[in-house]
Amino acid sequence: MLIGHQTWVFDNKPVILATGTVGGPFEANGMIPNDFDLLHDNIWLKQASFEKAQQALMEEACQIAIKKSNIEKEQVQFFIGGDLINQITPTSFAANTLGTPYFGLFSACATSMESLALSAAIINAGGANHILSGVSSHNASAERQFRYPTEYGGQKPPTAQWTVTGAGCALVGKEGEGPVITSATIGKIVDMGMTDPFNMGGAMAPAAVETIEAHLKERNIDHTYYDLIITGDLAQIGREVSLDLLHKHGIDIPEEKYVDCGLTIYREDQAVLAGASGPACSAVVTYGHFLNRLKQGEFDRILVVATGALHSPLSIYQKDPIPCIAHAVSIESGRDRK
Amino acid sequence: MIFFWAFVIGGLICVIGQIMFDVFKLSPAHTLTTLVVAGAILDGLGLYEPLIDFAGAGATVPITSFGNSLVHGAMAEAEKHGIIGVITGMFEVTSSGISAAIIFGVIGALIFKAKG
Amino acid sequence: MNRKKAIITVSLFFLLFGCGTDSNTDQNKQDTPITGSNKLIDQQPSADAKEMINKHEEISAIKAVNNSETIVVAVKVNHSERFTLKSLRKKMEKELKDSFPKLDVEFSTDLKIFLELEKLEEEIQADHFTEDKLDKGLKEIIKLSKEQT
Amino acid sequence: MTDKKKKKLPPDALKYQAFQQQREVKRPLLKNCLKAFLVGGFICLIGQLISTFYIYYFNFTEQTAGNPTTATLIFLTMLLTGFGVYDRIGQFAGAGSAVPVTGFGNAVISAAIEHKTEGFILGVGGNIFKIAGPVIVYGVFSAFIVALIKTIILEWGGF
Repeated sequence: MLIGHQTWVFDNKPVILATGTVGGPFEANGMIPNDFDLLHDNIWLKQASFEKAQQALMEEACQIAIKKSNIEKEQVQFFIGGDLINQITPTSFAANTLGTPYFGLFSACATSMESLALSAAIINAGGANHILSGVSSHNASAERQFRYPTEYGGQKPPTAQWTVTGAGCALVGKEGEGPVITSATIGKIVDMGMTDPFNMGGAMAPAAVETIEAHLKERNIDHTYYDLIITGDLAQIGREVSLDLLHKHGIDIPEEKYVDCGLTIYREDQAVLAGASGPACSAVVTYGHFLNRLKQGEFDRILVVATGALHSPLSIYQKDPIPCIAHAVSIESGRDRK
Repeated sequence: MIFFWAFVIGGLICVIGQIMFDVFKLSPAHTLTTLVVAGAILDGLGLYEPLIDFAGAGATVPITSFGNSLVHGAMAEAEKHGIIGVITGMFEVTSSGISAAIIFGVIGALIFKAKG
Repeated sequence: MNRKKAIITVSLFFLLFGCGTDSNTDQNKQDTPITGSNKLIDQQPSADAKEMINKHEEISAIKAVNNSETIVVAVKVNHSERFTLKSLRKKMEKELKDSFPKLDVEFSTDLKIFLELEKLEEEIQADHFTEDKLDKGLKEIIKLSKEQT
Repeated sequence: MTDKKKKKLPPDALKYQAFQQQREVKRPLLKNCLKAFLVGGFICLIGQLISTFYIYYFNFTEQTAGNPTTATLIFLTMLLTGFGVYDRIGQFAGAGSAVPVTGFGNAVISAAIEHKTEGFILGVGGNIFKIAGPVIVYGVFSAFIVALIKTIILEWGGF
């Protein structure tokens, strides 16, 4: 299974049986509303707090994924997930509702692919038959945790990003119909001494580059192997920086083959500054938008590289640089499996 | 005329704040704190009062006037009781801004819900 | 975005110019004639005070009312001189105190005091005005001027 | 690959930062300053209008009209904050809406509304000065120092 230092190749080809994607009103106004399974028209979701609303999003995404597959909830062995909030409580509470054994993860916005990679690894090794892997984020709960109260009129610079309100969940199974997970590369922490929490794309870009380079090298393939390389939430600045960096390192990915979830989810006239971010960003765009297009046959092989900025408000106040990480998972359509 | 100068002087103080935001990359809390301290020092030098006389609300509405009014309260007591007055005066100082913000803050929390 | 900007600019100009014009109207410093003729109360000290203050170029309007013990004077200062308002106030207060040693002198540059004195001046013109009313009115104005934040 | 040592070497990090800086979207300083000037000036103008209103129609002098003006402005801020408008003004105006006393009010009120979910004592009460606290702390402290120095100079400086 392990090749090189940090890459897994899944010989037993775990399958994404079904996905569930849930979004809020801002996402409903975005570019890909049709790729969501459920959209809410209020960010409170009739809950008492934003954190509870986020928990509800996660629960709904899991329920939808199970409902769309032809397996029962009881057949799911594990739930692997995480989010941004202190001690990942929304995910843990959602896991309580689900009632399945649970792994809680934290890799900020990279949690989406971290959980998918782990799910695939466990299934590949025969550790489970079905695993739910999902992440959530909520714009208002992230705002108040990392920045200011939501109603505070602080001006954000053009490098800032907008946290997605939503949850994305993938039900990974040992066998069945659906796109298959072929490999995963687990990233290392990359710290370039960047300290501006309002420019996460710029901080995360080298992490994405490093993981992509390692993935291609260890699998011994060219970037042309993939039809699309999808980054998590680098947004405008991070995408440009990482693409230039890749070109500088001799990996000539053409511009149109290098897309970013943070630039896919919203329309340009939505005031999101540099683009979107949050664990749910890469999750809903990948599980919704890109898997739909993959199933429709638009492309066959994609590499999803979710990036995460692993800082906390405390570490920022203590003047620590932002440590960043990126995890890559390759997903291929079942078609070229034969 | 007072309306014109209130606009101009008030606007210029805000521009100073904006420069602190954008050029020195200070957070709002850092910026406002610096401005308050600057207001206190300016009043200590006797420069803030003429500005209020000249620009009215242009000088009293920006947060700099906070420092000014706090120094004023302390100095009023100091004039009566000397050096001890500074200490006792500090505790007597009230700022309408702070109390109004607290009162409307709690009322706001009672009636409003965050819109996100 | 551009339309928003335009609306803001236009409305600002309206506000600024709409408010800016009224300051030119009080060029005549003494819109109420200097009165020393009221039968009941002698307003000669006020008239003298007005005459005196009138010489200062910084002043754009003057109001003054007195009774037998007190004289209250309020002025409007040209806006460009307001930076040195404090020293101006001291200078004129001293001048007035020197000229009316027998009276308590209250001098103010405050708009509110000016407006109140204006009201009182008009009331004095009326026939049925009494000394009691004058004392009471002056007392209130002085109290107002002593209030501090 | 040199990647392994990359993060431990400041020159590489510095090189990357310079590389990143070229691609970073710059803050539009001139535009931001203009917006801050217009909105900040406008808020002060409203303050002057309110203050003049109190002088003309109530028993307030130029001196005493300051307090009710501040209170009125903060009341208006409460409405704008509660209806979710002030944060949008803030994004547009930057310091223009942060520096006036309305910005201070917004910092307090937004924190109060936000932390309502944690209860009124520890949530609202404990977090109400989350952003505005430093302003009060250093406003009071610096005023104390300034008044102290000034008094010492006045008393012993022979003025």
